[in-house]
Amino acid sequence: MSEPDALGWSREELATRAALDVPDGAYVNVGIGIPMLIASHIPEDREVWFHTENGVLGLGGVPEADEVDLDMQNAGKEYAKIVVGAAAFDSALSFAIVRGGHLDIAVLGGMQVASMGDLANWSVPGRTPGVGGAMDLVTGSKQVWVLMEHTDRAGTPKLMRHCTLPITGTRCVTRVYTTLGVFQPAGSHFECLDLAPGVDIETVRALTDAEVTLARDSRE
Amino acid sequence: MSEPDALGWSREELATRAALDVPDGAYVNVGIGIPMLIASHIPEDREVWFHTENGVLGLGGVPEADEVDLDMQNAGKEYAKIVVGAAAFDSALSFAIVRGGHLDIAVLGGMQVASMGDLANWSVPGRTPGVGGAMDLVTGSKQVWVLMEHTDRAGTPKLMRHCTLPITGTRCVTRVYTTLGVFQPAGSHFECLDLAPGVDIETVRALTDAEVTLARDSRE
Amino acid sequence: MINKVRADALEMLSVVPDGASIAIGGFGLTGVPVMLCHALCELDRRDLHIVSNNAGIDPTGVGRLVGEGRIRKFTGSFPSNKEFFTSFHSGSVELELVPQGTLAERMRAAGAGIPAFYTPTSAGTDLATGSYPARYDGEGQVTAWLSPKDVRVFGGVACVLETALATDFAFVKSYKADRLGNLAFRLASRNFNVPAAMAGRVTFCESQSIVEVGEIDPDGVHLPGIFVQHVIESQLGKFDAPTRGASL
Amino acid sequence: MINKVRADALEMLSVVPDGASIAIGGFGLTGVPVMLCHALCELDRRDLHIVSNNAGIDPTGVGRLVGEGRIRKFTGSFPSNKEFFTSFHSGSVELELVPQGTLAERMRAAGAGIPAFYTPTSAGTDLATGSYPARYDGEGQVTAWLSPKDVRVFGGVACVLETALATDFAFVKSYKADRLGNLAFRLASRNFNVPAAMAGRVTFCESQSIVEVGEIDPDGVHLPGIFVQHVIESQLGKFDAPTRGASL
Repeated sequence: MSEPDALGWSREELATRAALDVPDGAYVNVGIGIPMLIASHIPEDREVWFHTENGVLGLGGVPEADEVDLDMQNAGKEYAKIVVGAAAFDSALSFAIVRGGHLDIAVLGGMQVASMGDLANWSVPGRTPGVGGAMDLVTGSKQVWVLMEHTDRAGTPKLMRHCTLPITGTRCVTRVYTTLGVFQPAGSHFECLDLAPGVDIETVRALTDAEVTLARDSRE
Repeated sequence: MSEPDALGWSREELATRAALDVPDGAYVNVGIGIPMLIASHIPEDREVWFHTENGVLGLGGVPEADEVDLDMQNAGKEYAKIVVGAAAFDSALSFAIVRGGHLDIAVLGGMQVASMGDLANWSVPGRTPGVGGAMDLVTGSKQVWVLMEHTDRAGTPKLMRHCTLPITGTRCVTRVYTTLGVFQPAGSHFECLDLAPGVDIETVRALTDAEVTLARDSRE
Repeated sequence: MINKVRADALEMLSVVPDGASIAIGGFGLTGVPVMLCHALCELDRRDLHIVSNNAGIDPTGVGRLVGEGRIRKFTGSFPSNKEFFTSFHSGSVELELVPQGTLAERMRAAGAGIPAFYTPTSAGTDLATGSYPARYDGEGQVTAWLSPKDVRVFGGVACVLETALATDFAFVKSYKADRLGNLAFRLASRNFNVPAAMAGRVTFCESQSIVEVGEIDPDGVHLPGIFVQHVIESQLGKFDAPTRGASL
Repeated sequence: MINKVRADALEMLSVVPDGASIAIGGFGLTGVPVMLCHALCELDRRDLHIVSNNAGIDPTGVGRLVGEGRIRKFTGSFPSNKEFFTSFHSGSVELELVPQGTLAERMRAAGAGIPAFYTPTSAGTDLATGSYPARYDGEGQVTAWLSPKDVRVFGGVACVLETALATDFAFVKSYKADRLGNLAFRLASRNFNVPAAMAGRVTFCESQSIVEVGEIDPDGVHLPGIFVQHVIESQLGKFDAPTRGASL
């Protein structure tokens, strides 16, 4: 299932695992990157509504070439479809939805998550500046999920005691889905709720800056 | 023209006089009472748009019995018509229009106006409580006109050195149309811009608490 | 599947307890969720904190809640209703009088995640300086005043700090609604229904009609369903008091 | 009679001086008033303060203003544009980086008479503590930082004070417009066009079509004409640079 040379879940598998935890009837905002993959993996018996920060509730999938509507893009500036029953609105109302606490889940990418729930995902010194809606999403949503590789390409941990990169928000992350497992920020440590197939807790600990405990009902 | 036993303009004449000063293309909010009479006296060659605080730009006149639309009332809670090109919106946007400085003129009734431009028109101790949109209108509109009798029924002046009733706003009134003439709050005094037919400045002064000066180009 | 459409108003509103705060849409006679107000009377709920522009201009809707003495506190801009006046001056109701634009903005703020904002409206007036009565005793004496508001100057203009006005529930009235809670309104009946729905933690919508999903054009949705938790079709006269107007 | 429809974009925009601040609608490629941006380039305006969510994602629209070096200051949330990055780091452009929701709300606030509001968004981050660069010198050194924001706690949550973002002008793009300036939009192209039109003291709208008064239903007007001063029909390709993309 996982790519031959990679430990744990592939990006697609990771999105599929997270999608399993999205309840029926949820209102969800999915960020650019791995999070957007969630939308195509929601179990078929669930009705989930996707919010796109640029002003639509009821974001659909990718259009065929002959279906492209020039007035419809997603937050990643790609042409997108809407679903039947969608609603359009301006950016002020779009962020009233985000900041007013109406979204059940915001799914974001991450550079670092600290065990207190702090998130860093917007700024790397020397890179193109841009914050977008990330700081709004983390302060407003009922749940904030981060989907990311467990380490960066150099193998440096991303689940931290404390974030070393500029933070997006404090104590905001409620769950982290990495290529190695599912984790919950628990203050002094992360609690591991699930492990990817073939991954053991010691491997996770070796690749994690913060302490990790194993929840009773986790798979291992 | 004026009612036989009344000095100066009738309410209808007063509204007609004020309507003369509403420029073509103006966006105007008219309050309950004498101000509402203005709408039917705008010179025919002018296009004036009326805003009603309950959420319509493009308020029209009074409907015939068979024209009543149960979803359309004016701020006085009377059934009303709309004009072609009208726009409907919610109360938050309606007051964004009011408070954001977009209305050219707010026309209000008044209990007292002070020469500094303070207005009292919302509260009389012991009367039914209610402020409505008055405090919003006086802080937001480019011009605030007050249309009222020159004195109360007992003959007590309403153009004051200082308001003795609770104020609606400070330094907000730009012009006052009374049954006796047209006045501009000028700080230490009112400047009289026009007098109703048959009214002289001494009569005005006798019925005014504040000092009144005569503008050079006034009619007398 | 999401289905917010309910069949029984009494069952739907049974979750609203005595003492609840409720934002109610409507202005004058337009856009008032009359059936929901009457159903709440049927359920005999009391000690309510009602947030509404008017206190009813006839004995229906909010006016019935007032007339039947079900309100402990009223927040609004223009409660020009004789029963309300009597209740206020006799000390049975507390009043938070708010300028209309501030009321709408405070309700929107609650739904938009804005805990507070500044506005010049009411600065320097009795409504800002703590000089307006909030409650009377039975003898006509003021026992509580509105709280004085924080003042800060922006661009030379004195402004008061106003806080978000969140409520436990909201009652709104729409022209069209679908099972997702998407709402559309007509003309002046939109009014406070949008800010009220934003202010309520749980929003109930009484709709003139329930339509299929997709019947409201995406660009014609005035309030997206995420702000609405329950929808019910309006039934004119349902739950009206048997001797309508008798209490006036 | 009110007629806000203009025929000549260059004549219409001639009132916009060098140094002006302009709020521009659009997000990605949707709802961007491309013709107005290009006309401003034709008029050779410079030293502009542009307020826009993006700095253009290709060399058209806001991207052309960036590419031709016409911007002295940019306020926005996601200026992910290589030319912009180069201009910022080389010290030729000042950047005010703002979270997207705060940006929309600050623009709306300007048009709504709200001088300032509190929000938890960005509290405790570099954007709130004065720890993010606003300007570099030519050597890659930071010469100015964002201003630290006032903090106040509401309900146990630290919030920052954000001020209204008013601009001299606004450029917006609509789907339909009439001579009164009433606007209607389609789907995701509404985005920042509504808050931008509210923020601008004078708002210019480029519309895909100009329709007769009354063709937009009163309940289908997304922005009433009172927020719009000038309307012009969009002409695809008008004022495009002759060698489009050459500057990339």
